[in-house]
Amino acid sequence: MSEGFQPGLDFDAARTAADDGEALIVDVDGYEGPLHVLLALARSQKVDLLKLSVLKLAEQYLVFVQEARRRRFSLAADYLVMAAWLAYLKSRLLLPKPEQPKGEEAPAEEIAARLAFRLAKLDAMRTASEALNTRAILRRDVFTRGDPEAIRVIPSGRIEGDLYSLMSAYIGQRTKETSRRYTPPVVTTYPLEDARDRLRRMLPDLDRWTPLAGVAPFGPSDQGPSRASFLASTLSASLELVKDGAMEARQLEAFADVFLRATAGRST
Amino acid sequence: MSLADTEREIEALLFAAAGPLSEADLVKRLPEGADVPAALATLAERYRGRGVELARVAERWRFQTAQDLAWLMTDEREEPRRLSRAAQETLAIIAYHQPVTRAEIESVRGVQASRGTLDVLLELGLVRMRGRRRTPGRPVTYGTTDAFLEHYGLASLADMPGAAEMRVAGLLNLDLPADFAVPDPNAISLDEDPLDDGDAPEFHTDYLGKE
Amino acid sequence: MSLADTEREIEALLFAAAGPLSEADLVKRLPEGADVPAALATLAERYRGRGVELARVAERWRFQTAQDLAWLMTDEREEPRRLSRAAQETLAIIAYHQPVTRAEIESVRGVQASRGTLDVLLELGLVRMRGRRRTPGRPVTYGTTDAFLEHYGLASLADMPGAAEMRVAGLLNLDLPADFAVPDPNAISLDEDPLDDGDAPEFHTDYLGKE
Repeated sequence: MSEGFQPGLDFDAARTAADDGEALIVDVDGYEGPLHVLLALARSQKVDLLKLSVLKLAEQYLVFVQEARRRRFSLAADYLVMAAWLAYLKSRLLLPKPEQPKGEEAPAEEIAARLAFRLAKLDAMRTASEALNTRAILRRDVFTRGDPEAIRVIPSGRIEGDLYSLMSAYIGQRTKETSRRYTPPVVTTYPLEDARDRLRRMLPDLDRWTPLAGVAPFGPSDQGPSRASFLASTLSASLELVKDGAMEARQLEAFADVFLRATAGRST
Repeated sequence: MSLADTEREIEALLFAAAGPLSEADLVKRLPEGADVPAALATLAERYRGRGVELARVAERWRFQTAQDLAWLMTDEREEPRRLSRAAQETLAIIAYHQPVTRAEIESVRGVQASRGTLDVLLELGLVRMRGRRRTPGRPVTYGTTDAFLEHYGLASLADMPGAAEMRVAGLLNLDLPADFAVPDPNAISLDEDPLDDGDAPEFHTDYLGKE
Repeated sequence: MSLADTEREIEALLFAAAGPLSEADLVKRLPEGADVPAALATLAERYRGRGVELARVAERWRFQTAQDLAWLMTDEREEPRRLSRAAQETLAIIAYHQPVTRAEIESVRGVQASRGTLDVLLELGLVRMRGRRRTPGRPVTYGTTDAFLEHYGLASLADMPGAAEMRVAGLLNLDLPADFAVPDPNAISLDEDPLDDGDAPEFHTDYLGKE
């Protein structure tokens, strides 16, 4: 994924850094990458881009990169790749033509012509972009009717909501879904220690069989441990006391009530 | 400055203003020395009897459509089909997850899909009942229609933008889990029965819900 | 019905409209038999040189203030959201080459489309996804919207400035530099258009090179 890597190559970032005074300032004048630099160099030759001397251009570009590196300008990889590529093209252009063209390799002149074509195209797009901006732009140069209250005719057939808004709607929800958290309410329970202490205090009064439900405490119904928790903790605590011999428990049949009483003759 | 210039300027100002303007408002915004009352008078004369007229209301000036053309405005007013946010979101889920049941829509949205939202989409013809899921209860599955494709300018469901395009469009953040995937709406669903002809939704299971 | 009536009616309708109206919109609202094109022509003539003019944008009609009076409109002017240079260039490439894929945009600009160019244009509604290129990988293609035409006051895409000259010069052709590629440090991009003529690249010759 190039996402994490690409921003480092971004010249906007470099410019921001320059604005902050953090980086060496090299006037790149909005150049965004190798083609733009080439284009700027080509323009300075004041020639028809399609009849450009790519050789001359390559030399200038290599000088530009050299110079920029000398000033410790942290060059983006893009620039170096293009520099290497141009150096290769330059060498091909300078070398005498081999008698037989090697393999599928296109002639250097043709590659140079294509590069010139791309520059011409990029140049055309920049000019076009400027031409668009000199047009009568809505709400900058021309204005439509201003009174929203008085609008009474609404054009039909206009699509409300395009694909982009559909995608945004979808992603908005999926993102929500992945960040959704389930936080169950914390259940408060009746601590076993409390049940044990309470039972010990009650032992002197438990001289006859008492149902568990009568022994377990009642808490406030709207908060704190539930009735079931009181019952369960009290039962557990009582079984511990039975094991210690301080208490007796009995249940006459399955699912019947559990009865508790203090062991006769032992009172603590 | 000529009266004609002032007239043009007032014309533009009144047209683009968010509400009626007083003569003082106009004087303030026009170059010094503009004869506003005279220009307003010739402007009113110029527009007399046109489809749009210059009117003075409560000491302020504005353009308004001619009274006798009111029939044009009122009768044929057309509301655009504006989808509510809920409808837009539901539509998006159906588009990407189809065939999808109502319960599944709700599980993605995290809220109960109100019956009305789906109804609106069905009524607009953007969504249709596709079939029934082969699971207990045989819930109805929903999908999009040809009108949906037309509305969004898609040749087929295969043209729905996927995760890669969402990323380019800046919609996908990097903090999404690694297994995040956007389903392919074009995939064939194996656990779905087609809706038979006359397989009308059953009221108590399909409308009252309670899965 | 007289042409003058139709003219008045169109005048009122366009004035009261929330956005540009097409001729079809007008025909639908007007009584049968109205000669809409002729009335529009005389109406445009009537407003020529006035403070408010009749303009044709995105194949629709709207009234707008005269361009030379922009200086007056200080109160109405919205602080425009300035497009970055990269975004402007990208917009121009899309406008002149549509439908165009992201890889093609990048190939013209010579840099990877960074986040924040295409998505800003999409979000502003100036650019839309149009469909998919019928090539392997089926990359999504981009094009401009009606909002783009309205924003720049273009009657149609045919009115793009300089398009004819560029076409004659072959500059709008996307295939020509197809096999020219600056080596990409981020490896082979999968959504790059393949060579024409079904000429599939052979891995060892085209990617690994031969020496």
